[in-house]
Amino acid sequence: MTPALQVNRLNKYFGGLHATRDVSMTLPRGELHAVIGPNGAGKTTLISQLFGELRPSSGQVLIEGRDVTHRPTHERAGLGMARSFQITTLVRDLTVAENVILALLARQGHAGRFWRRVDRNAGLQADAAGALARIGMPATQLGRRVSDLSHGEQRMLELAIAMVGDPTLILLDEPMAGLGSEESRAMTRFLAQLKGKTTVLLVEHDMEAVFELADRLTVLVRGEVVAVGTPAQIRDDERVRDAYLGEDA
Amino acid sequence: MDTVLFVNQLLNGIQLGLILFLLAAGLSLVFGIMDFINLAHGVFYMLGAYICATVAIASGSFILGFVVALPAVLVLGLATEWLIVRHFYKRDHLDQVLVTFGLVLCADTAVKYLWGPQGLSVPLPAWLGGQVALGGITLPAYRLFIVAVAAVVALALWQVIARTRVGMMVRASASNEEMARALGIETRMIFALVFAIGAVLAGIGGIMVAPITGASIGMGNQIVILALVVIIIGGIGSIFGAFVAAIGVGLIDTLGRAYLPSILGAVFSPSVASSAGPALASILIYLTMTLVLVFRPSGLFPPANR
Amino acid sequence: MTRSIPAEDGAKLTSAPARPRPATDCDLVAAFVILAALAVAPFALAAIGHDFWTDVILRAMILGIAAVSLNFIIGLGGLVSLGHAVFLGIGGYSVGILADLGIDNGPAQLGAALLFSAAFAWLTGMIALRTRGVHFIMITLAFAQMVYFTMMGLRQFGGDDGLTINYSTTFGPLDLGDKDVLYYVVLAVLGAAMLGFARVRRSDFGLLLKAAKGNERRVSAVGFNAYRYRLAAYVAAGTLCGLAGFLDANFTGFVTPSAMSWISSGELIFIVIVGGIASVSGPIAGALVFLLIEEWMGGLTVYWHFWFGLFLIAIILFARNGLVGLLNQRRPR
Amino acid sequence: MKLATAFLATALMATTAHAQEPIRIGFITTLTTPAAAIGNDMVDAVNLAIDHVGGEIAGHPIQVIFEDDGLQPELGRQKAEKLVRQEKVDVVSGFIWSNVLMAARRTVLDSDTFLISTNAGPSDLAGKLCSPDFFSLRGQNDVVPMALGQIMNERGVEKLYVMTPNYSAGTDMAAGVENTFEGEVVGRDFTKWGEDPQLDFSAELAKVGASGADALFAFYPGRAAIFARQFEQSGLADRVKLYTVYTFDQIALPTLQEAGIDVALGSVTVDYWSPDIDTPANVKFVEDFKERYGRLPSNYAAAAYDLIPYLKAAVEQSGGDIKDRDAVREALIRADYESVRGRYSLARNHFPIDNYRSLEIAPDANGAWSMRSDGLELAGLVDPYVDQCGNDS
Repeated sequence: MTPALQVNRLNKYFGGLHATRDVSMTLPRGELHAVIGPNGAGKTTLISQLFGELRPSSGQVLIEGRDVTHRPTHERAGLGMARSFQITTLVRDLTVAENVILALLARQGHAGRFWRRVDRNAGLQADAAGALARIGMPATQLGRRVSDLSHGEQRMLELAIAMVGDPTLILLDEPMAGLGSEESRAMTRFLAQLKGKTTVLLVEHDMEAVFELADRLTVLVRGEVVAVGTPAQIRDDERVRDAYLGEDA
Repeated sequence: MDTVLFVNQLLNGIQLGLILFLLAAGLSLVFGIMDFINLAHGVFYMLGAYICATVAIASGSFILGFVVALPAVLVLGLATEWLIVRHFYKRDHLDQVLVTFGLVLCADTAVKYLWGPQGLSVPLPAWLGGQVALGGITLPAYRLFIVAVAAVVALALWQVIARTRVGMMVRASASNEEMARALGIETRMIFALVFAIGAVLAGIGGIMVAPITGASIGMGNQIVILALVVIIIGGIGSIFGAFVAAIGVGLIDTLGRAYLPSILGAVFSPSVASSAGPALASILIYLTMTLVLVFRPSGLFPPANR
Repeated sequence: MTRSIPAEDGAKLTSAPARPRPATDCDLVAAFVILAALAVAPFALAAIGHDFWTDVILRAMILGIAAVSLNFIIGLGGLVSLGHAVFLGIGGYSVGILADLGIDNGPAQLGAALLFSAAFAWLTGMIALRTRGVHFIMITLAFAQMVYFTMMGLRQFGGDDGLTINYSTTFGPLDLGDKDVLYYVVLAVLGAAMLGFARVRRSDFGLLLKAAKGNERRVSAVGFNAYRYRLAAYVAAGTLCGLAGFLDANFTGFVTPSAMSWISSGELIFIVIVGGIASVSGPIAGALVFLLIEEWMGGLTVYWHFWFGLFLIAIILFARNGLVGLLNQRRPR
Repeated sequence: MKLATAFLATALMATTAHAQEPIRIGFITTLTTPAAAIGNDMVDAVNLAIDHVGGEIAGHPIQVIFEDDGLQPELGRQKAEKLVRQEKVDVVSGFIWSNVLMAARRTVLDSDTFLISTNAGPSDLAGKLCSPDFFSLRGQNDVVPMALGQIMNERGVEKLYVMTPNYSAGTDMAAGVENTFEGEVVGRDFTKWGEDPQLDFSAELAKVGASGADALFAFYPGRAAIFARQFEQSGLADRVKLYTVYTFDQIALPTLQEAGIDVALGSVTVDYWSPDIDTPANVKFVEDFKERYGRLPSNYAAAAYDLIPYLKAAVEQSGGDIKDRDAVREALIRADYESVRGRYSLARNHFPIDNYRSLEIAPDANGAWSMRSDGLELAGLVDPYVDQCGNDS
């Protein structure tokens, strides 16, 4: 069976800085794969290359066996890939509903109807409510402006949007950053129920959550993969402990 | 090709380029450091010309006009920054474009009220009015004077920015405002200073051209657009880029005007060629900018820190 | 690391502290009131013997159509074009050049105006829309300047002096040279443009444009290619502005390159902002205020531009949502 | 824009003319921008003329509404619209610029109002677009450079360089000179004009120097000082004789004199009128103008001055009612009045058939720079467009 995501010897240079060094990884379908590493290890840079927002200097990215290395972001999204951002990337001066509907329209394939009123479209509004319900947000939130939401609510909304249309591969960049403990637990529960259904690549600093959720982990240090394995293997890996976990302990 | 003519055209092109540089340098610094689009930059060009002209006509001395106009423009620049411009550093470009558009309207009308609609003609001292023979080629002395003054100003600006403490602070503010503040640099003062220096540079440009083209209302409004083109081509925030692009644009404009009609004349009738030539020279400048924007969006010489 | 991701360039233009959106209700009410007032204005003005003002209002309506078209890209799309007036010129020269060649056939002139505007918008939009922020401002300016200088250099079509149109456009029995006919044709086009704007603003397409203005990364992350939609909006806006140019040429009876100068484009931006960006009634309100102030202040003092400039600065400083914004602020939402 | 209404109901006629409808004249000229000096000269001349005729025409008080065109055709058209629709004037006059006149033309003529240009004379209005209701107070624009070309032949110019701005009047001027000039045209430059005019002519002047020309023809209206200053700086004055039209006029000369740009002296121009013409009407006009305004009038002022006696003669000769348009038109065509230039008649296109005199820039008796006739005169010149005009008379 072709893996959901395969990365072959990816490299990225920013001038003299070698931000991604020969990274290769393979995610079988349904795996929840975590990428961990100290600050500045190049985790976000890696995700941005996987999603097509940054162009790699060399290497290959394959989704379901298709080479998408040179495809733009919106085409990758069309292939069933979704992403949440480390820094919340919602349209702040639109409402919650409008943000969700944008993703719904994308799953329909186009937004070319210039005469149909979005705000009077019962079907779209209902679908938007459904998308919120999946992550446990009440439909009463639909009319609120995104800029009026709390940070935690924005993170949940970001996730709700990423889940619209049931992506086959989802890249989550620190979904728990800045969440309170209650919110973090809700997020963990939500991710846990995705396991086996959706392929997830999770970048996260919350080690408790990572080791609880991940099927396998990749450890990235200074742009380089230093270890890959199950949570148990990683916990016992000398190099990882030296390079990374040791610092935190 | 006539060498005398060509050398003269070259000199004219370089002179236009240097005047453009004087405007573009300030525009580029203000844009690069404060992220502020200043359509009113040409106002200081005009004010420099008018103040110098007024003093020169009253006293009979162009040099005195020059010396008086510089501090006057500096003060006006500081006042503008303090009263209006500083409230717009954090606003979006659209607001900046509009507010400086409003400033241009106010300034042009104020000049009309103060000096009348006619414009002023600036007398030159005799020693600048003549011709200079250089190796068998006669060149207008005043053009050479402009080139010399502008080159000195350009060199001084470069030295100040590259070598002095003030220049270091300016560069620091440009690359990272918060960092600069953390280092104890008073960015508000630096901003005001940069804006005022930009105004003075534009003022020098206006003073230098006044004896050639006279001082007239709105004289800065078109050249400021050309200066914007220059900083886009050169790379926003880059003094060196502005210099190279300004000279390039000056040469394209002057040489294009001089030689395009005869080149076109090979294909078209003389009257079509001579009327289309100058238009084509202007189009070439905008075409250059478009090509730069398409192929090198951050300009030919983008500053390292952006 | 995120800092180095592209597309931050335009961030300042678009994601700066959000301008609060005008409340729809007030905006739409204002739009209907203005259109109704415009419909009866010629009779009312004739009754009190001030028919000259009909001329001013007709001019404002044509500018209003151009401003509505600019509002599609500036208000919905967040793309500040400093070259939009070029389409006024393209529409106008389509009439002028055809009339000069002896073709006063309405459909032919209108077709040429729309076709050339659309084609120019499409060709230049393909290039310009790859840039953002100030680069977009400058590249639209550059394209407009190129056309401006081309028309300046074309002697056979009047060059700098412009082209006088000696014969008005006719559609069968409908003669646009008749000021009364032209008035209601322009009013109809303006009403249609405003209605269109009101619908598009609330549509799928409008949502996408607004989202791309607010956060382009988000739009591509969900799987949209914002470029395609922006290009569509840009072509639509250019074509509508070309139509305004077509009407303007019939109104004034001549076209000059100066209609395409960056000052004209700046005035269009000014009209949109003063009226209220992204609003339905803003462009026509702005155009009316612009011309009425010009007429009124111009009658008081030759130095009226000074006060006009101050007015502009005050609007930008204190009334960021324009006149329509003021209307809404009066009632708490 | 400007509502500077000049009410000139004098006490003298208060008894007779009080009940009379005023004769309303709309006068469009340039009152802002650097060209305002020309417009003001014209306004002053019109006001002087109204005083000279006693403020009335056939017992009707004269009312003039001055409007500013701001140098923009669009504004000129708006002002014409306002004058005919709001002010309901009987005559629209003025017009310095051809493009403004062309823009206002349809508005005025469509509303059955007389259109009398005091300066602008575009070729279309002399030819295919001529109208029975349009009149001009001076010859068509192109006649002036054509006359200058002949003057240059008479003066023995062999190699000529031509420099004009790149707009229709500019290229028309160049074409006019080259049409009649019989020597060799060794070079030609059309410089950028309009909103962003090219004001630095060094490149072109360098070409003039290299071309070996013995004369330079220049047409830089409103830019005389800038052009002359650069001509001086180029050092060409010793080798190249300067010929101009519409450039070194009475508007520009005081400025040139003040700035001490001596190259203007001795340069040659040509016109149908100059302050030194010896008709009684002209002597009165020039003397009174000088006394009231402290300067010499320009040719723009002379034509604007003529408007009032011209109109007065036409209305009074046709029965005293300006609303009787056919009769007034007949009288206007006869042009039976004392113009400052002397008597003249109209061609079929209603442009005057004038004599053109070669004029040298020189100080007058009081030392003020002015124009002095040097004796050369070309009589009865008609423009080449009249054949295309469909007017009956």
